[in-house]
Amino acid sequence: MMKPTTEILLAGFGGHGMLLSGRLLAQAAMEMGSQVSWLPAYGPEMRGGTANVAVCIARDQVGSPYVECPHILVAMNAPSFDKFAPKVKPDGLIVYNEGLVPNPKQRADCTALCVNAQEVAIAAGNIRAANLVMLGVLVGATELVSDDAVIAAIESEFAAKARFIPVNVAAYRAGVAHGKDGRCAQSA
Amino acid sequence: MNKVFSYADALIRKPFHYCPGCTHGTIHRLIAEVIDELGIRERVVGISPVGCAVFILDYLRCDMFQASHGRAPAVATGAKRCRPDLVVFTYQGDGDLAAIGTSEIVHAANRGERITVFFVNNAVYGMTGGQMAPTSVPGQRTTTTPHGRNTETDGYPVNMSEMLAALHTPAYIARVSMHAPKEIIAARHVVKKAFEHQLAGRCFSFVEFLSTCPTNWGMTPVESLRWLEKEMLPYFPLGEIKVPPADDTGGRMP
Amino acid sequence: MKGNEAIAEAAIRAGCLHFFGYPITPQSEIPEYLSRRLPELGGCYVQSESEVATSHMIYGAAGVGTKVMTSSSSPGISLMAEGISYLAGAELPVVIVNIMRAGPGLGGILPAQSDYAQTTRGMAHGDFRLIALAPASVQEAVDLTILAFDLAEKYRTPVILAGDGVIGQMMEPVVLPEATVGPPLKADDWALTGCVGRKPRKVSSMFLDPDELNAHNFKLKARFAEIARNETRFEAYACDEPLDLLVTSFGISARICRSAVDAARSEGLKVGLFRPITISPFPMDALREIIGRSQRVLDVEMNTGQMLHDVEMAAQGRCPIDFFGRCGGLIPSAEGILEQIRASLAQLPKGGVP
Amino acid sequence: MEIARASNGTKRMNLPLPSTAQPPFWRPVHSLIIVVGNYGSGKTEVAVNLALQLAGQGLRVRLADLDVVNLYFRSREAQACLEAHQVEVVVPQGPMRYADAPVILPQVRGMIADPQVDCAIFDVGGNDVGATVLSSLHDVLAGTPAHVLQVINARRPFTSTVDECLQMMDSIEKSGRVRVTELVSNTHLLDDTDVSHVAEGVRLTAAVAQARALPLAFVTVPAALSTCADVLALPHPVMPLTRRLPTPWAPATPGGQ
Repeated sequence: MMKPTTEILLAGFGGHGMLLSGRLLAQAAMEMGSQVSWLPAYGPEMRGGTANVAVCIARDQVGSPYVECPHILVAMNAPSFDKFAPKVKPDGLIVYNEGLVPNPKQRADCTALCVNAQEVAIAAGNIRAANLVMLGVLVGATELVSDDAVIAAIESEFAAKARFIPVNVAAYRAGVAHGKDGRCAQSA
Repeated sequence: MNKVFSYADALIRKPFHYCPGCTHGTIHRLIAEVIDELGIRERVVGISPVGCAVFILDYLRCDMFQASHGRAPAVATGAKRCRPDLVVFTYQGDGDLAAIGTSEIVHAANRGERITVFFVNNAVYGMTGGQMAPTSVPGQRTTTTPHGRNTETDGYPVNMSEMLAALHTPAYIARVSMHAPKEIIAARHVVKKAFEHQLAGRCFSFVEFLSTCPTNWGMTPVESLRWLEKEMLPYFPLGEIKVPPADDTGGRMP
Repeated sequence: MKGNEAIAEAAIRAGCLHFFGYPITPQSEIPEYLSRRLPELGGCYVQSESEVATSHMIYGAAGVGTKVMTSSSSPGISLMAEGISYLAGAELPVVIVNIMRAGPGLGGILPAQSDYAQTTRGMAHGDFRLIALAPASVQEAVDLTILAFDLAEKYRTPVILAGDGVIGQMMEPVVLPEATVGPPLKADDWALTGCVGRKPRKVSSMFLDPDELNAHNFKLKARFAEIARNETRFEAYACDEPLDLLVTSFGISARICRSAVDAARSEGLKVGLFRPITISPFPMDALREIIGRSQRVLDVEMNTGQMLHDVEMAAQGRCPIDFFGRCGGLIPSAEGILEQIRASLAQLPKGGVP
Repeated sequence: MEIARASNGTKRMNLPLPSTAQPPFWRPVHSLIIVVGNYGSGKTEVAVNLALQLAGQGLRVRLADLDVVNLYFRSREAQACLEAHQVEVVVPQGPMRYADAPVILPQVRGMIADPQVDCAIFDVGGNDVGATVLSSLHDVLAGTPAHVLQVINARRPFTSTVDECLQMMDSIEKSGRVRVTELVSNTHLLDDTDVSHVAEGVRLTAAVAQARALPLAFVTVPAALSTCADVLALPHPVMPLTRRLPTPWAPATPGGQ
C-alpha cells in the first residue's frame, strides 16, 4: 500500500538528467491525481557537480517538500550512492546504476535494484537517455505511476524537440522491463 | 506697446529661491519656454534631482517626480517605458549625474531610453556647501580641495557629454553655456532640438549646461560668469557633440 | 510549476505587464520568464544595470500609474533599500519579491529566511513599515502574489513577497486564476499622466517642513495600523484545544513543521502550529490568544531567531519559548523538528496541564 | 543716554540692572555689521543678542541669516523671538527655510544700503568656508563701510591661541574679501561658564586685538554672571548674553518666545 507521502530522492551528476527524471515522475503523478512537490538541490553545481532532486507524492497535502530520509533513492553514480544510501528509510528501495557504482555498500534493511543504465540506454539508441532508464526501473519496480502517464509527460517535455521522443520512450520502457522482473535484485 | 517680456506658461509665477547670479533660474525658463513652444506641457513629466534644483518641481507647471540622488535616469526609464506617450525629462546637477548617478546615466543612455536629460554643470557641489565636484577644474579651490583640485589625486574633470557620445545608442548630445546672452540664445535652440528628438522617437537626448555658483565660488555674479568663460570652457568645449545621422527618422515609438 | 515561474505568471494574471529587474540566484527564473512573456503581452521587461536602479525604475513606473513588480534575492534587496524608502515616502504601489538566500554578506545561494528582521522592520532609512507576505507553498506564492498587488493598490504602499530559495525553486501543481489579465492600476487621482485639464501633480517624498513630515509619517503609521486591523493573515493548525506545545514558524519552515506536528499528533502529543502569513503586520493578537492556552512554545526558523522576537512579544513572558533554527542554507528536517518537539515537551512539568 | 563707543575699547559699562533691562552698551557707527568667526564660536548667539540689544535701543534692526554651511543652530531658529522684539529677519520662507541649500535671497543685497534700516546684521557661516558667501556679495560690500566682528571663543578647537585666531582671521578675510575691524570675546562653556572662563577669553581676545591693532568691541557674559564684581571690573564693554538658540532639551528660556 502506498504511504501517505512517498518521498523519492533522485541523485547524480549535473547533466545526468536526474532533475528531468524527477520532473517527469512528478508530472505523471500529478496527472494521475496525486499531490506532488519537486524540489531540486540547486547550486553552483548545476553543471558537473552533484545534483539531486526531492520528489514527494501524496494522496492529500504534501507536508515538507524537503526530503532528508527518502523512502526511495535513485542513485546514478557512486558519490550519490555513498551520500544518500545510508539515509534511506528502513524497508526502503535503492535503485542504482551499476555502471557508475562499482562497489556499492549494501544496506541489509533495504531492497536494492541495479541496472547498467548507460548500456541499456545505448541499446535503446542514445547513451544520454540513461536517466530515463533509471526512471523506468523505478516505475517498473514500484508502479508508483502508470507508463501512460510517464510517456505523456515525456511527450509534453520534448514537444519542441519531437525527434528525441522515441529514444527516450524506448529507454524508459527498457528500464521498466528491468524493474518489473527485478532480475538485478540484490536484496540481502 | 510691444510686449518685451512675459512669463512662460509652463513656469509658475513665483520668485526663484536661487542666489543672485545662479543660472538655474534661467535654465528653468529656457525649458519652460520650449515646453510652451512645442505645446507639450500636458504631456510632460519632469524629474527633479537632489540638490539646489530639487525645487524645480515647485517652479514648472507640469507633472513632476522628485528622485533620489543620481537615480533620475532610472525613474525616467520606468516612467517612459510604461507610458511612451509622455515626454519625460530629467534635470540633474554634476554631483547627481556625474558622480553618484554615473551608472544610471550611462545605462539609460546606452539602452537608448527615449528621454531628455538636462545636466547642469557648475563645477562644484552647491547644496552641500561647495565641495569638489567630479567636474571641478584642475586647480579649482573648493572646501574639499583647499589647495585646488590636484589632478594627481583627484583626476581631471569628467567630460560626461564626450563619454556618453562615445556610446553607440544616444541620438543627441550637446554642451551649451550660460555665461553670455548669445550663448543662452544658442542654448534655447539646443533645448528645443533635444525635446524634438524625443518627440520623433529617437533614443536619448542630452544637454549639458555650463553654469555658475557665485555663492560657493565666492564670486560676484559678474565675476562668476567671467570665471566660467575663462576656467571652464577650456575643459568643456561647447557645441553639438553627437547628432543623429541625416537618414535617421527615429520613430520607433510615438 | 516552479515557484519562481508561478510567481511570474501570477503577476501577469494580476495585471502586471511591466517588470524591471536584475538577475540573482535563486530568483532568476522570474526575470527569465517575464522577459519572454511580457513583450508578447504588450508590456515591457527591462534588465537594469543594478538593483539600485531597479528600485527607482519601479518608482518611475508606479509614479505614472502602472502596475509594476521587481524581484530579487537578499543582497539585491539590500541594494534596493534606497528606492524602497522613496517608494514608501511617496506612497507608491509596487510589488517586490524577495526570494531569500543565506547571508550575511555574499553568504550563500541556498535557501534561508535570513531577511525576516529586515523585511518586517521597514527595510530602509526613514520611518515606515511595509506589508510583507510569506508563502509556504507554490500555490500560496501564486495567491499571495495576486493579493500583494491588491493590497499595494488599496493602501498605496510597496508590498514585499518574502519567499525563500525553496519556494522559488520548488515545483508543485498550482491552480492559476483565470487567464485574463487583471485590470490596470487605479491611480486616477494621483499618478503623473500628463496634466491634461487638471492641475500639475508631484510624486515626491520630500517634506522639508518638520510639521508636514511629522504629519506625513503619522499618516503612514495610521495606515499601517488600518492594514493591521484589516489584512492580518495567519494559519492556526491544530490549535483549537489547549496545547502542551505550540510550534511557531513561517514560510517554508512552517511547511516542514506541519509534517512534524502531524507526526507528533499521531503519537498523541498535544501540539499545534501557528504560521503568520502576513509577517508584517504580524498577527500579534491571534498568536497571543493561542499562546494563552499553551504550556510552551517552540519557534522554528531558517535563521538564528528573528521572528522569535515577535513571538516573545506576543507571549509577554507568559510561557517559556524554545528556539530551533538552521541557517546558512540548511533546511530543518521534519525528523529534526520532531525531536525538538519531544525535547520541548520533556521540559514541561510532569502532570501536563495544571 | 550714555553710549559706550566700541572704538575706544576701554570704556567700562555700568551694569547694575537685571539682565532683562540692560542699558544700551554699544552703538555702531556704521549701519552694517558682519559677524564672522570659526565654527561654534557663538556667532549666531552674538548676532541674535546684538540684534535684540540694538533693537532695545530703539534702532531699526534687520538680521540676515547667511549661514549656508551648517543647517543646525542658525539664526532663523530665533526668528519668532527676534520678530517679537521688532527685529526683521531675512531668511527663506516656507519649506525653503528648512532646505539644505545655500539660499542667498536677493533681499540680502537690498538691505545693505536700505535707508529704512538703521542696523543691518549679517550672521555669516563658520570659518573661511562660511565667509565665502561674502565674496559673492563683494560688488556691493566693497564700497560699504561696515563693522566686521570676529567672534572668538577660546574654548573652541583652532582658536585657543593667538596664532590660531590670527590664522582664522586671515583665512576669513581672504575667502570673504573683507577686513575684520573688531573682535568680540565670547568664551564660554554653555551653562558651565564661570568668571574664570570669561577672563581667560578676554586675555586671549585682547592679545589678538593687540597683535593686529584692532579694538576689542565687547565681551559677552552669561546674563546670570553679568553683575559679578569680577565682570564689573572688566576694562571692556560687556554684553550680557541670553541664549536664544536653546538646546532642545533645555527648558524654555524666559522671554525666548
